[in-house]
Amino acid sequence: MPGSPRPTDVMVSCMASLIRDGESVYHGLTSQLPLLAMAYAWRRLGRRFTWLSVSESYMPPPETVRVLPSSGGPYAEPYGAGVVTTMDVFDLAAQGRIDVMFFGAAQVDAQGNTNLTVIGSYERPRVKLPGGAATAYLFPLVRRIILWARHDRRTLVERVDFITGPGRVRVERGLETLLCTNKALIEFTREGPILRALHPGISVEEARAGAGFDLLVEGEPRVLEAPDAIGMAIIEEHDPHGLRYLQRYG
Amino acid sequence: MPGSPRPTDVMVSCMASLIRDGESVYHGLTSQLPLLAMAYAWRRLGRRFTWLSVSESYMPPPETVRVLPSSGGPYAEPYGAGVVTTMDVFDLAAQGRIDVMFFGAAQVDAQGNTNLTVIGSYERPRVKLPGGAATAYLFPLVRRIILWARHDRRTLVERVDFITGPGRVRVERGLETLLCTNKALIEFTREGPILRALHPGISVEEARAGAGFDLLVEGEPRVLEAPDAIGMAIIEEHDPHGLRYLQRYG
Amino acid sequence: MPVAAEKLVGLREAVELVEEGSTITVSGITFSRNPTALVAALIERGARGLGFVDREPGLALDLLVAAGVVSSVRAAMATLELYGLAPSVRRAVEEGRVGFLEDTCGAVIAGLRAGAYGLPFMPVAGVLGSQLVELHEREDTWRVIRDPFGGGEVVAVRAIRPDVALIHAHYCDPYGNCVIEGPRYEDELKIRASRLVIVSAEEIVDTDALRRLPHPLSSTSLHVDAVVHAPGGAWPTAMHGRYGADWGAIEEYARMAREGRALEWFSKHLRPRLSGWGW
Amino acid sequence: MPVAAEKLVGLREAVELVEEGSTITVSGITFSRNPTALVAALIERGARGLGFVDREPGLALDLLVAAGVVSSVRAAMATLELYGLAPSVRRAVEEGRVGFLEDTCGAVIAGLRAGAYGLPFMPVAGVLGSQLVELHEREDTWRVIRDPFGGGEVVAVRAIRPDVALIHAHYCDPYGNCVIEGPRYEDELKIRASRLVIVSAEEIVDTDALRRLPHPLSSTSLHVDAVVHAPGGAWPTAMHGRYGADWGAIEEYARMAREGRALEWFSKHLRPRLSGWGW
Repeated sequence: MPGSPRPTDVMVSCMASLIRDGESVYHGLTSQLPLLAMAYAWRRLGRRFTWLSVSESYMPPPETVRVLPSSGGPYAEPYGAGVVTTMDVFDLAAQGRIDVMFFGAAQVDAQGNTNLTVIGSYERPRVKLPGGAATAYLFPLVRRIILWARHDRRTLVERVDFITGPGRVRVERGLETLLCTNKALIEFTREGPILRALHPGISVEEARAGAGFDLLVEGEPRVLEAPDAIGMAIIEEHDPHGLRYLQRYG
Repeated sequence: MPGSPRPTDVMVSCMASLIRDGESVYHGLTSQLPLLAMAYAWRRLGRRFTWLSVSESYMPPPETVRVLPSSGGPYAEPYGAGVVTTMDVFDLAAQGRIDVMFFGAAQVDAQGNTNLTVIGSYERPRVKLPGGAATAYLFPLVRRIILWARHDRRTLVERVDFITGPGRVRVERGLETLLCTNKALIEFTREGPILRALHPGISVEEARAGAGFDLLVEGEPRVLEAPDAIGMAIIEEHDPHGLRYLQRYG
Repeated sequence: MPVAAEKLVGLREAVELVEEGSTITVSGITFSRNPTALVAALIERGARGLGFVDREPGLALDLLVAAGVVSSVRAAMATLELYGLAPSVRRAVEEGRVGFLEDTCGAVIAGLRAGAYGLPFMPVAGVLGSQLVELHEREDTWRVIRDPFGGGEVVAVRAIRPDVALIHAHYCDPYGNCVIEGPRYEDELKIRASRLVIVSAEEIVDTDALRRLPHPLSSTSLHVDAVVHAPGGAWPTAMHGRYGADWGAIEEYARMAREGRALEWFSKHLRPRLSGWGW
Repeated sequence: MPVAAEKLVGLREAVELVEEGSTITVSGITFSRNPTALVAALIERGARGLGFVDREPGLALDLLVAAGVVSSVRAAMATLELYGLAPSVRRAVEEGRVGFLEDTCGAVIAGLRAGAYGLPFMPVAGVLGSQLVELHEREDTWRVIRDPFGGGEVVAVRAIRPDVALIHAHYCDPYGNCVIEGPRYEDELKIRASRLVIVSAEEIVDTDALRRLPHPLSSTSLHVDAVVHAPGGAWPTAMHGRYGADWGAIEEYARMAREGRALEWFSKHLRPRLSGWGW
């Protein structure tokens, strides 16, 4: 019997639901949740897309994908239809041919800017974060960026301490920027961040209280579909040891 | 019994003698003579160098090399130790790590400039030549360039009709530029073109008469060594059908 | 961009994708891995007035020019090697029927890299001092700029983005995931720099045949628009590991092309092969 | 540049080539194909104060920082992935002992390309709008320039030319002709961009074993200065087609490094392996 969906699993299905048929989708390092979302989109939602990865394994049979402590090693997506390098994918991105990329963030602000660089000042860091990896490079280039982050006021801030990913550039250019948190789905728009959907059992007020910026609401936000038993079975097949919960999104 | 050496064969051994141990040596298209020179340098002169080619075949066993109508196809140097692309070699050249390159020329002038572009004006060509290929790119980059050309006043001119290869840049930078003709070996220097050596039986006067620019002479020019019987046997092994004579250098 | 859409089409369908006024590029060099099947189909279709860009083309270009398919050329060299100047190209340029912008290998590579990498331009080493610089500054394809980090003058090459790449590969799956073996020349860049990519292949294989290849794919389905099965599709040029150049046919081409009879050669040798490639 | 000189040396000799004050780069990413044997030898040698540049380093970098070998870092990300921030890097940077210039993947690739291609700089797409631009303009590693062909502003990245590349490969001949299988990351660029290249390999093979490979060599003898035989030389990181990451050892590393005991882990796990690699 698969377990009950936890907020982490709802994040996975939320991210998965944002992938559309025919798109080219890339995930990077420390991206266990995006990896699961891609597998979920393929297997549970029946989405068909081009699967690209920092592991340079291209179009692995989704059934064979496994969550490991690294989402970039050769054994997470071991049976790809060939090696396609990250350089190759990033060149496609520069040509505007990559549709979807996932990014984590330590801070996200009202404009969709993200910070993966530093808490405090760059010169005197309070916390030295891991760095944005491809964030700065890809933010102006990829059609749809799917962020994931914790839904609290330390993470969802009025202004990021450092603009690693220029969300403002994206919003200005009309590129889609969506954020899956452990409470909600937020979209960054010219009008501001809009609360698009909520995890089951989370209220608008709760979502607003957890954000350090104003969340716009248009009508009644949808309720995100939690993975059902089939969906949970799929997630657990890919992550039997529950490594996805280690990032403590609940 | 191998045949007697003809001027073409002396050109081959002349070019071969300019390759030194330890160098990186590349040849391009329509380079049947350089190909033979590289094989001759390796086998007859015992020179050991890194063999690179437009055919992208790296370090072929020199014994297996064959003269074909194309010096760029996969069967002229078929048993390379791997594929090394022209791009890779040209990047090494940009870093100053390619020592020797061969170039043909329809015209060569007193400064070592070469023309492979056009006879007449570019806009109204009397003869549209094949184009310089890598000439313009590599002239400022490669340590030693070995040119080959016909020794007559149509080819060795006071000024080329079009500067495809900027020999002047080479001379100014102290890069070596040598020309093997069917009569002589000429080096382009800051002082001007110097007659370094003559084919057997060719006089200084004859060499000077065949050049449209002044040839400097320092002392008595050397006489180039024609391939001996062993050398001719090697050349004929690589080119049993005498394709090397088709370019009519004699 | 459809993903798993099959792109396997006939030769006729494939070359119908080439729009009027396009600039094309081809795989291979002089007498190696030219996409002859695709070129033959383009000629048979009666395409006219296309542009052409490549580093060191040979047979394919001369044929295309002889047939009037190509009316402007940018290349570092156009040669039939030991068989002399490319006769149709030479004649057409000398008679002013075809424009020719001479380039140089390193700069063609730089331009294709910029195109493939999604960049507006790339610097290139060397070149300065050649009169080619004047030609290209006039065409606005090169600019001499200052290294922004203080290293002096350098030539910037504007991105080369051919409209169409015609590529002959060793094998390809129906989605456009292809593998070229042996010499690559700049074909993997051409695939990435071009807006529309047509791959003909010696063999069409299942995607499974590509799994666990130790080396990167030459193209992915994201790069390729149409796939054609054309065994022997580089003939009479050489195909690494499969067949050598047919020197008899090539020598005959060179002779006939010098006599202005390139199209006769086409009718005699290439046209009859079209049906074998499913025309 | 000696050609056919054998470059096969012991681990000790190899790392003695790394000069004081050098900036190094390493193969692989986070937990894949790190050149752990070479890194261990560098630590054992007692090297200090080196610079480090890479795209997405993990274990190797954290170890080098913990050991004081590296005192300044330029990278797009330094992470132990699911095991959290790279603890030694984080601590050293927060305490001001190690300088960290954050970069971004596309720009690291552009800089390595410029280095590998012998160019002073390369443009890079994206990036504009990120505060990283200010950092790099201050360091003079990036400049916002105008596209000379009128396309607007673009970031130019100064060539990255590491002094030393430490590369772990699948196989290599004694001359430095090496082959990497599976994911390449930017290792083939690192080999070409670096002034001195040390390759450790799972297998040392005859040159004949490389003949008729269908794909280009990862390095040639022209690129490589020293070759070391180090089977298992990426442990505990993964080696495509040969072995997976040793997650137990890596988890233990992460835990001990967080406690400031990274060097204890080194003594317990990596130092004992040095003799197996001929130290």
